[in-house]
Formats: sequence, C-alpha cells, structure tokens
Amino acid sequence: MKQQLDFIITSNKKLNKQTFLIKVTPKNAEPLPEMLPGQFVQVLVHDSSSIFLRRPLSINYYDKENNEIWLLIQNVGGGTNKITELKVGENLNLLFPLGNTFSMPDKNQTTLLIGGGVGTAPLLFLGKNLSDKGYTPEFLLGGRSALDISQLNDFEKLGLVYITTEDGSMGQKGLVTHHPALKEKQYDKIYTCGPKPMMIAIARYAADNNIDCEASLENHMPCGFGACLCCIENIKERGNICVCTEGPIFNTKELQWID
Amino acid sequence: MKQQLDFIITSNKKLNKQTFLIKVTPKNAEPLPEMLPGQFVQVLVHDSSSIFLRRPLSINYYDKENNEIWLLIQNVGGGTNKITELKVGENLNLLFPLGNTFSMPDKNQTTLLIGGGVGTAPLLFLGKNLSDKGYTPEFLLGGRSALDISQLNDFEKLGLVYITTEDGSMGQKGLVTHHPALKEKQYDKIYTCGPKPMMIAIARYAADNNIDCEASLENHMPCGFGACLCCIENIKERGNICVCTEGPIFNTKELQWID
Amino acid sequence: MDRLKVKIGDLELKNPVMTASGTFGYGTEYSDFMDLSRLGGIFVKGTTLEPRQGNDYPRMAETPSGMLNSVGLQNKGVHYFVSDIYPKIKEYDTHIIVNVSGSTIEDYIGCTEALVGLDKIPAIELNISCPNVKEGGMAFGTSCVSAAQVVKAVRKVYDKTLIVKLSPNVTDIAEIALAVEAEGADCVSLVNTFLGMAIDAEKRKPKLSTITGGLSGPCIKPIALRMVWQVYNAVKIPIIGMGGISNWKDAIEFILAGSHAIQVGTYNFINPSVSVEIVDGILNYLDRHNIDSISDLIGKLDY
Amino acid sequence: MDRLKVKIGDLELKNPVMTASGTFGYGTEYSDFMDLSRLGGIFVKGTTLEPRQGNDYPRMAETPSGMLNSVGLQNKGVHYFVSDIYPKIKEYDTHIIVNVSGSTIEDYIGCTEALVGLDKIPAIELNISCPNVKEGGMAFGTSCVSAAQVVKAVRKVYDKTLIVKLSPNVTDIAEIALAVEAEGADCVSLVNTFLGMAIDAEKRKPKLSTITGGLSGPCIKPIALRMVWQVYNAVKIPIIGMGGISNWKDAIEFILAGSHAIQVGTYNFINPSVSVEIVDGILNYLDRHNIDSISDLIGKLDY
Ligand SMILES: Cc1cc2nc3c(=O)[nH]c(=O)nc-3n(C[C@H](O)[C@H](O)[C@H](O)COP(=O)(O)OP(=O)(O)OC[C@H]3O[C@@H](n4cnc5c(N)ncnc54)[C@H](O)[C@@H]3O)c2cc1C
Ligand SMILES: Cc1cc2nc3c(=O)[nH]c(=O)nc-3n(C[C@H](O)[C@H](O)[C@H](O)COP(=O)(O)OP(=O)(O)OC[C@H]3O[C@@H](n4cnc5c(N)ncnc54)[C@H](O)[C@@H]3O)c2cc1C
Ligand SMILES: Cc1cc2nc3c(=O)[nH]c(=O)nc-3n(C[C@H](O)[C@H](O)[C@H](O)COP(=O)(O)O)c2cc1C
Ligand SMILES: Cc1cc2nc3c(=O)[nH]c(=O)nc-3n(C[C@H](O)[C@H](O)[C@H](O)COP(=O)(O)O)c2cc1C
Ligand code: FES
Ligand code: FES
Repeated sequence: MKQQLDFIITSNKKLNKQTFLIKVTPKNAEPLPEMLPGQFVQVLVHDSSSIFLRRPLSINYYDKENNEIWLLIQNVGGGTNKITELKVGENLNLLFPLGNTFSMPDKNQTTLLIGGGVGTAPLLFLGKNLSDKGYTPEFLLGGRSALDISQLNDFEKLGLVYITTEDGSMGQKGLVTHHPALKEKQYDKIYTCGPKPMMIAIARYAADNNIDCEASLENHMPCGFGACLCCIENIKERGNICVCTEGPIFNTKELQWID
Repeated sequence: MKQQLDFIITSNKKLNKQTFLIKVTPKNAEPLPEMLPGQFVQVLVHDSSSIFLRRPLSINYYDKENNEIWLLIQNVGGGTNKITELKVGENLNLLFPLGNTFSMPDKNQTTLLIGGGVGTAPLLFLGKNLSDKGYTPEFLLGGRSALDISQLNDFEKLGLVYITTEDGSMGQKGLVTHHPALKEKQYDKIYTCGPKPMMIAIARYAADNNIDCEASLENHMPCGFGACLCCIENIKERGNICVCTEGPIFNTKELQWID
Repeated sequence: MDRLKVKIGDLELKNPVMTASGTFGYGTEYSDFMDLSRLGGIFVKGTTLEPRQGNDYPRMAETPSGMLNSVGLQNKGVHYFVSDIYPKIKEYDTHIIVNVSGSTIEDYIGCTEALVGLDKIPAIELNISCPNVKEGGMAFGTSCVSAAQVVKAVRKVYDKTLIVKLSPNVTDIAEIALAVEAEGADCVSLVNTFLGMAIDAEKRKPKLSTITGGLSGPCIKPIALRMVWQVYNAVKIPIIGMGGISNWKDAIEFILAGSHAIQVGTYNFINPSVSVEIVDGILNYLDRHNIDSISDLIGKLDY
Repeated sequence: MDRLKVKIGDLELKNPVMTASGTFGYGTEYSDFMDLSRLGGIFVKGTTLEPRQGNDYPRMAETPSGMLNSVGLQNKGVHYFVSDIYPKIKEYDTHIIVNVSGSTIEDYIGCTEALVGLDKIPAIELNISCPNVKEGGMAFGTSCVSAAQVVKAVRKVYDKTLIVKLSPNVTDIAEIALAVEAEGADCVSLVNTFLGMAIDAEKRKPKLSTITGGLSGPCIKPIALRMVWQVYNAVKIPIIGMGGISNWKDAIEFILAGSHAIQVGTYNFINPSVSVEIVDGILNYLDRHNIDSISDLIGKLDY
C-alpha cells in the first residue's frame, strides 16, 4: 500500500562532486512496509519558488535492520540540488513505495545487472534481492571516470563486479556495451538502468542475442501514482501507458526503442 | 548611496518566543557605508514558494567596530519565519540603507523614545546616535509582558529607561501611553515606533501637549526604493507619497491620524 | 458535519470540497493516501465518446508555482467507462461526477447519453474549456454563441444536474456564464487551465510536444479568484470554484468570492491528501469564527 | 556590443533589454544599484494628461511567485513630466520611452502631443491595457474596435516610433495586435498585467482597496510567452515581450517566441540590477551557442 510519510535524514554523504547517498528513516519510527527493487519514492521539495513538483528517486536500498531507505542522488538541477543540500536531522516527505518491480529470473538463470552512472541506484536493491533469493547476480557498472562508480563495496558483497570507465581510470576503458563480459559470457537475463542511449544500446544487444532484458525508465513524473497521465510511454500494442504505475520497469521488447 | 550586498550572518539569538536578534556583516568584508537611525534594509528571502517580495526591517544598530548591522526581528509570518530560521554562516542579501532618518532635536532639547514590542528596533540606533551627539535620550519601552522587552541592557547604557507591560510582569502595569513619565515630565521631542494604535495614541498625546513627534511607519513595501508606488501614505497637503523614500519617518503632524 | 452541506442543483454535497477532473484519476489512485468518503465529490477524468490516445510525450512542464500539461484527454471512451470503470467506483461513499469532453456537439451528446442512465452519477461536468485538443474543446468555451449551443444540446438529453466548466481564456467570463445559465445549466465550474507555453532556452524547443498547454497550480489562483467573483456578481446559479487551491485558506477565499463548492486540482499531486486536510481546515475555520454553516460564507466578501 | 543591437520602428536599441513601465520609476530610483547606460531602454511611469493621485492604500498583495498591484497610474501629469522630470533624465545614455495612459481618446492625444516635441523621447508606449483605472485603461485594449480607434487617433499626432501595449485579458490577443498594426502601430509590447484578486480569509476582505488588481511576476510567464508566440505568428511588426522575466533564460525564451526586445518589470523590485545581469547573460548565451547576433534568435523556436 502506498503512503505519504515524513522521514528524517540519518545520513547524507557526498560520494563524488555530483552524487550523494542519503539515508532516511520514518520520523515516528513507523516500520517500513514491504518494498520491491525497482520501486521509487516521490520526494517533496519543501517551499521552493522554482521547484513545484515532487522528484522521483529510485529506492537504492532497503535496510530492514535500521528501518532505513537509501537514496542515491545525482545533483543535476534545482530539485536534486535542494534535496542533496539537506542536513542530517532534517525532514523529507515521501510518497512510497511507487511503481512496479523487476521480474525475477527463472530458477538457475544467470543475470547481469548493468548500470550507468547514478543508474546503478535501483540495481543495488535488486542485486541484494536476487542474492537473498539464491541467485548469483553479476554487475557491470559504467561511468565517465572512477569517480562515477559509487557503492562498489556494497556491490562486491553481492557478486562479481565488472567496471568500465570512459577515461580508463578504473576497470576497462570504454562504454559498458563494449565490455568483454558481454561477448564472452552468455546471460539469461539483463537488468539495466542508466542514461537512455546506454539502455537503448543494451536493449539492442539483448535483442540481437535473444536475452530477456528489463530497463528502468525515467520519464518526467508530476504525480507518480497514475493520476496525471503525464509520464506516458508509447508501448507496443498497448499505446500510451503510465510509466509511474505500469513501470518504471519494462521489458525492452515492449518499448519502441530499437525498430 | 543605496546598494545591494551579500551579508553573512554572524549571530542569530532568540530573545523570546517570537523575537530574534540577527547580526550580519558584509560577505566580502566591504566597509559599511554611512547609515542613519530610522533607515531600513530590504531582505531577500531566498527561493521560497510563498515569499516573493523582499521584507523591510529597520536597522536596529550599526556596530562600526565589527562592521555589523543588527536586525531585531519578530517572527509574524512566512518571511520573518524564513529569515529568523537562518543559521550563523548563511547568506543574507540586502538592499540598504533605505529611507529617511529621524530629525535631530535642537540643542538642549529633551527627548523621549517610545517603542512598543519589536518597534523598539530603530530606537536603539537612534538612542546611540543621540547620545553620541551629546543628548541624553530617555526611553519608554512597552510590551505585553516582560518577555517583549528586548535589549534592555543596551538601552540602559544610553539613558534612563521606563518600562510598561500590559500584564505588569515588568515595570509599570499598563500601556506606554499611561506611563507617569508622560504626565510628570515635559519632553521637547518624542520619537516612536510600534503598533499603529500605540503610535496614534502617542501622536495624539504629543499634539495635545504641543510636543514635536516623529513616528516610523510600516506600510507594505514591495520595492523599498521608490519604484513601485505601492507603499503610499496619504499625507496632509502632499497627497499620496512613498513611505519608503519620503519616510519611513514622518512628523506625526503630517499624518492623517488624529483629525 | 451538516455545517458543511451545500446544494448544487439537485446534488447534495456532504461538504464543499471536491477534486478536479484530470487530476484525480478515478479516485482509486488516491485511495491508499486518504479516505475518499470524506470528499464532497470526485470529478473523474475527462471522458469522450470515442477512446483517445492523448498527445505525445512530453506532456508536462514545470513553471513557477505551477505546471503546464497537454495530456489531451487521454481516456478509453465513455463506453469503456460505463462497462469497466463505473462498476468498480460506483460504491464510493461520495458523489462521482463525470467530466464530459468532446470535439463536436454530437460527441458531447453521445457521451452524455451514455451516462444519463447511470444511477450513481448524479451530475456531469461539461468541459467546454479544454485547451489541449485540436478541435472543439476550448473553442466552445470562448464564445457565448458556441457555449450556449453545446449546453442547449446537452440540456435536452440530460435531466440531472448539469455543471458547465468554463474557460478562463476569455475577455469576459461573466458573459459566457450568463449564456450557459440562460440555456439551463444548473451550475458553472471555473476555471479550467490557462493556455500557456514553455520553452527550453538551451535546446530552443518548446517543452511540450503540443507547443502550448494548460497552466494550473497556485500561480493562477489570483486570476481564478477574480473570475469567480465576477461570475458570482453576474449569475444566479451556484459556482464551483477552482484554480490553484492548495490549502483551506485558499478554499475559504474561493467561497468568500462566491463559490458554493471548490475543486482541488494540481495540488493533489504534491500532497495527495490535501483535499481532506482542506475539509478539516474549513471546519476549524467555522469553529474559530463562530460560523454555523458554510452557506453563511458563500459570497460574503466584506467590501 | 553590436551583436545585441535591435531595431524597433526608427528606434535603434543597443541591446534588447529594457525595463517595464511602472516598475522602474524614472530610472533615477535605480541609478545607485546599476549603470543605466547599459540598458537598451527605460520605459518610464504611466503618464496621463492630468495629474492622478492613484488608488488608496493598500495597493499591493503578494501572491505565489508574483504580486497584484492597483497603483492606478499615480503620476503628476504630462506637463509636470515635461517641465520637471524630462530635464533631469534626458541626458541618460539610453532611450527613454514614455508610457502614455488615459481614460479617453482625448487624454491619449493630449498626452502624446505634449511629448512629441521632446528630442530625447524617441518613442511612446500607448498603454491601452491598464487594469487599475475605473474608466478607459484596459477597456480600450480588450476590443479590436476601441484599440484601433485609440491607435488611429494617436498615430495622427505622433510621427515617431509608436509602441502599443496590449492587454492579456482577452480571448484572442493576436486579433487585437492585428487591429493596431493595421492602424499603423510600429510595434506591440505585451503583456500588461492580468486582472486578479486576493482575499484575506481571516478578515473576509479583499486585500486591495480596489478589490481587483493587476497580476505580474514569474507566475504569469507561461501565459505571456504563449501570447507573444501567438502574436508573432500573426503580425509583421516587431514585438517587445514581457511578463515574469527574472533572468537571462526567461529573456531568451521570449526572444525565441518572437520578441525583438524584452522588458523586465516586477523582478526589478527583487533584484534591482537584474536587467544588466540579463544583458550579460544574453551575451554569454550567444557566445556559448556560437550565435553572431541576437537577431538570429528572434522567433527561432525549433518545432
Ligand atoms: C522512476 C524514476 C527513478 C529515478 N531514480 C533516480 C535516482 O535514484 N537517482 C537520481 O539521481 N535520479 C533519479 N531519477 C531522475 C531524477 O528524478 C531527476 O534527475 C530529477 O527529477 C531532476 O530534477 P532536478 O530539479 O534536479 O532537475 P531539473 O532542473 O528539473 O532537470 C534536470 C534534468 O533532469 C530532467 N528531469 C527533470 N525532472 C525529471 C523527472 N521527474 N524525471 C526524470 N527526469 C527529469 C530534466 O529534463 C533535465 O534534463 C529518477 C527518475 C525516475 C522517473
Ligand atoms: C520600514 C519598515 C521597517 C520595519 N522594521 C521591522 C523590524 O525592525 N523588525 C520587525 O520584526 N519588523 C519590522 N517591520 C515589519 C516587517 O517588515 C513585517 O513584519 C514583515 O514584512 C512581515 O512579513 P512576513 O512574511 O513574516 O509576514 P506576512 O505573512 O507577510 O504578514 C504578517 C503580518 O505582517 C504584515 N506585513 C506583511 N508584509 C509587510 C510589510 N512589507 N510591511 C509591513 N507589514 C507587513 C501583514 O499584513 C500581516 O499582518 C518593518 C516594516 C517596515 C515597512
Ligand atoms: C494533468 C491535468 C489534467 C487535466 N485534465 C482535465 C480534464 O480532463 N478535464 C477538465 O475539465 N479539466 C482538466 N484539468 C483541469 C483541472 O480540472 C483544473 O480545472 C485546473 O487544473 C485548475 O485547477 P488547479 O489549479 O487546482 O489544478 C486538468 C488539469 C491537469 C493539471
Ligand atoms: C507596480 C506596478 C506598476 C505598473 N504600472 C504600469 C504602468 O503605469 N503602465 C503600464 O503600461 N504598465 C504598468 N505595469 C505593468 C508592467 O509594465 C508589466 O507590463 C507587467 O508588470 C508584466 O511584467 P512583469 O511580470 O515583468 O512585471 C505595472 C506593473 C507593476 C507591478
Ligand atoms: S506521473 Fe502522474 S500518471 Fe505517472
Ligand atoms: S515600496 Fe515601492 S515605492 Fe515604496
């Protein structure tokens, strides 16, 4: 069940120039409901003249023990700037959990989770879930430079991690789509989140190699729960549907990206 | 010369539930220009959805040594709330110094400075100025209770201080207009700032007793420097004039308050 | 709670707080966040005779204290509404009002006819003011003659409470209100969105696929409030006021300006339970001001 | 700086950034805060044939991302302007344009005749759109016939650059623009303020002495931008765009939508040097985008 709740910021760490990891816990210590990887929250930016609408952010991790939600945030504009400027102890009002989730692989299927930049956000939670369920997820993380690779330690606890950077400062030099793992190994299922051109390239690779592929979309979302019909994606056969309720996770077969 | 300048908050003290004393110094340590008692600043409330216009505040004190301006602020609504919430080290953008000033008494004239609540704000600066110029100002400060009497120590350094409170928790019980000093002594000049009903009562007392009286007006001020014509007061003979440039200090004779 | 009751045509509302069409889905979208039965009514999505895909993405641009949308009446058509949606929502313990939209008078008539027989739809809101469709839509609402025509035609086939939603994109909204009142509208609701535009300076492109769209949110409140007051001073039928309402204070302002009831639109996206908070806020206001009934406030602006 | 030059009628502007009438006094009010010579032009206060006291206090109400005003054209009349103000401001190194307001056609003519001989006033802006005066004012600007009448009458007595300022409170602003173009206007400026209203819920009173007033500031930008774009697609004469401009990005948006030049209004109150910051921002934009001249941007919206 979706809810609106006040949280308190318990930690706000700057991971690099633009990326922040914020941890929040319900203000009145309410126990958090069931949340699923791929789901997101809508963050209220309080009393700003330029930011009127909430901002959607993926659930980066759900820390049951500490009753915390983690948000991995890239400061790209007014809203994310306001959010990442908040200090420990300050309030954050969230609508959550919103959206659908990734589908689980079949038994014994191999999985690769491909994230670009801050697009790795939902993949940590997904990786943890897969690993908890007995899968052995592998990760392919890409960025412009080593600075863009966040939460490496956390990922390494969950499975094998491949890295590419455009400037070669960490892992393989180049784009994620050129990483040798994609050639050498055969995965049954790919999950991806990141810049749209990256996701399209991966969707194409998956289609060419007959691999099931799911991607997380980032359409603009005024409401986040199916009320405004502004976040639509034109999906094969089904036409304009809401990304916030029927997504944000889609099988790339359904998207009009590659034909 | 008026200017727009960024300041840094060097101190923010809560004097009582609603009243704050904020001290600011120019961000780049620019020396402050000449400022006069009665003048005010226009404070920018940064990036708020509800507060669009600047907020006018009197110059409470000009601390030459520390290159600081003091602001005595009562939190009465959205704007003053945002301003008083600011922390030491944060920025404050000001237009200043704005408006006219109190006229100086003639040589040897006796003066009484009457302030109600946060209306005492400009009187500290005025009192200091009078005292520096060799006058011996006396002060009559009023409030609902002792909590409303701010900066008493500072006032006492400048001259004799009478106090009235409505609940009698400090000084005489009652309104400033009923203080015995007004009956027993004969002042040549009265300066007043506070709630309008109080100022009107004092203007009437001054008129009845043939005392010269100046009051500081608090009309709404979108600009503060004569550009918008929204802050007008209908003045005898002269018609609608701008309080922000021709005031905020007026001789109460000129105002349409008492006839 | 009788203190909050108001009547609009034959429609009795338990309170004057309702939610605006196109911002509240079919109510279900909000049921996790609030108790729908606390609302005076729900205006469901703009519904047309035929299904509509709406406009292309992007359909939204954020603006100072507001937003532009160009959804373009995406909906599955009135017949799908009757067969698939109505059965799921008809048990709500609040009034459900359908916002009837169209491109031709025939569309409006057809859509209305499909709804008139539904027991639990006590009223329709005739949307002659949607700025986001190529034909019809707003055009009907911007001239007295065409506004009167649609209302006349629909009035013939609809005997329940007929609310007509006016466009603010006109020189004289009171004139349009008078025209639809003359044709038998039971109530006017206002305002729909203002036609606006947003440009991405860096890309030198419009931000909306449709170039222009409808502006809503707190930014339009002062203009909407003025229009309600002008219409209140012109017509005798009740008014449902809206435009930028985001708290109980705004709601009281619209009521003082002459609204019998109000609708909350865009602000539902920011705070999905704002409408029930407004109900509470109004009650509290009546208490503080010692006012018996909300009807004692309608149009009671003191000037 | 030639990259920023634009031409409006016979008027050559050093850059397209000017300040809006009623928000910039006579320029002197801002001279402490900025270098007036960096502006393309200054539109001074609304000036009428006879002196006016304006409306009663309160004349202002703050609104979300904007404000309402009902100053009501307070000014000392055109003859005082000519004798007392003009001599003090005529040496500014920028264009001074007088905003001519009135209640009757005779007022407009009389006021214009008093200005036509002033060497350093190269243009007037005919204000047929002020919502804050009881008679005339906005009424002239809300119908094609009356707008055409005023412009025709003034055109006869004024041979310099004639700018006509349009009201946004109309159904079809392009139609009005066409009507004034047909009567020989050299340029249209838009928009003036939107008629709005604010209520104090606790006191149950209007916040303005005049009940309604003119809305300005960032809140109106999306509507103003749409109107500029509509007028651009209708007329051949140049447009001066305004409405909520608060930074260089807004200015570029208005230019892309079809403005030859822009005016900054309400935001001058918030940041008195915003207009020169906009000049700098536009130059920087041209550099970043490798654009030779501002004229290459006018109306160059890509859609
Ligand atoms: C389901 C979902 C999950 C997301 N998860 C994350 C996450 O975990 N971490 C993260 O850093 N970002 C995430 N995003 C993207 C994030 O929402 C946007 O970066 C943010 O809204 C930008 O707001 P802003 O005010 O900072 O920037 P703006 O100044 O508004 O815009 C900056 C850029 O971001 C784009 N943008 C603006 N609003 C949105 C929006 N609502 N959705 C998508 N793009 C937008 C703009 O077009 C522009 O290019 C997610 C988006 C969606 C839809
Ligand atoms: C020249 C001048 C000097 C002032 N000096 C001081 C001072 O030293 N200390 C201090 O605490 N206050 C001072 N004030 C009053 C102060 O400006 C207002 O209290 C403040 O602007 C209220 O803003 P707000 O957003 O907090 O409240 P709002 O929610 O805007 O309003 C709260 C109340 O204050 C009134 N108000 C709002 N704006 C103004 C305004 N611009 N001017 C006057 N009243 C307003 C409203 O009508 C309302 O009754 C001064 C005002 C003026 C004009
Ligand atoms: C996303 C969106 C969709 C809308 N769809 C409709 C609609 O289908 N029919 C209609 O009459 N009004 C529609 N409106 C207008 C609202 O019902 C309302 O009139 C307007 O938004 C002003 O109120 P507000 O400022 O409270 O949002 C829509 C508004 C928004 C923001
Ligand atoms: C306080 C005030 C006074 C104004 N006076 C005039 C005026 O005298 N003549 C006029 O044509 N416009 C007047 N205007 C309108 C502005 O020139 C401008 O058209 C409008 O404010 C929209 O621009 P903005 O949003 O940038 O302020 C006034 C606006 C304000 C806020
Ligand atoms: S964001 Fe509103 S429907 Fe998806
Ligand atoms: S506040 Fe604008 S003229 Fe005084």
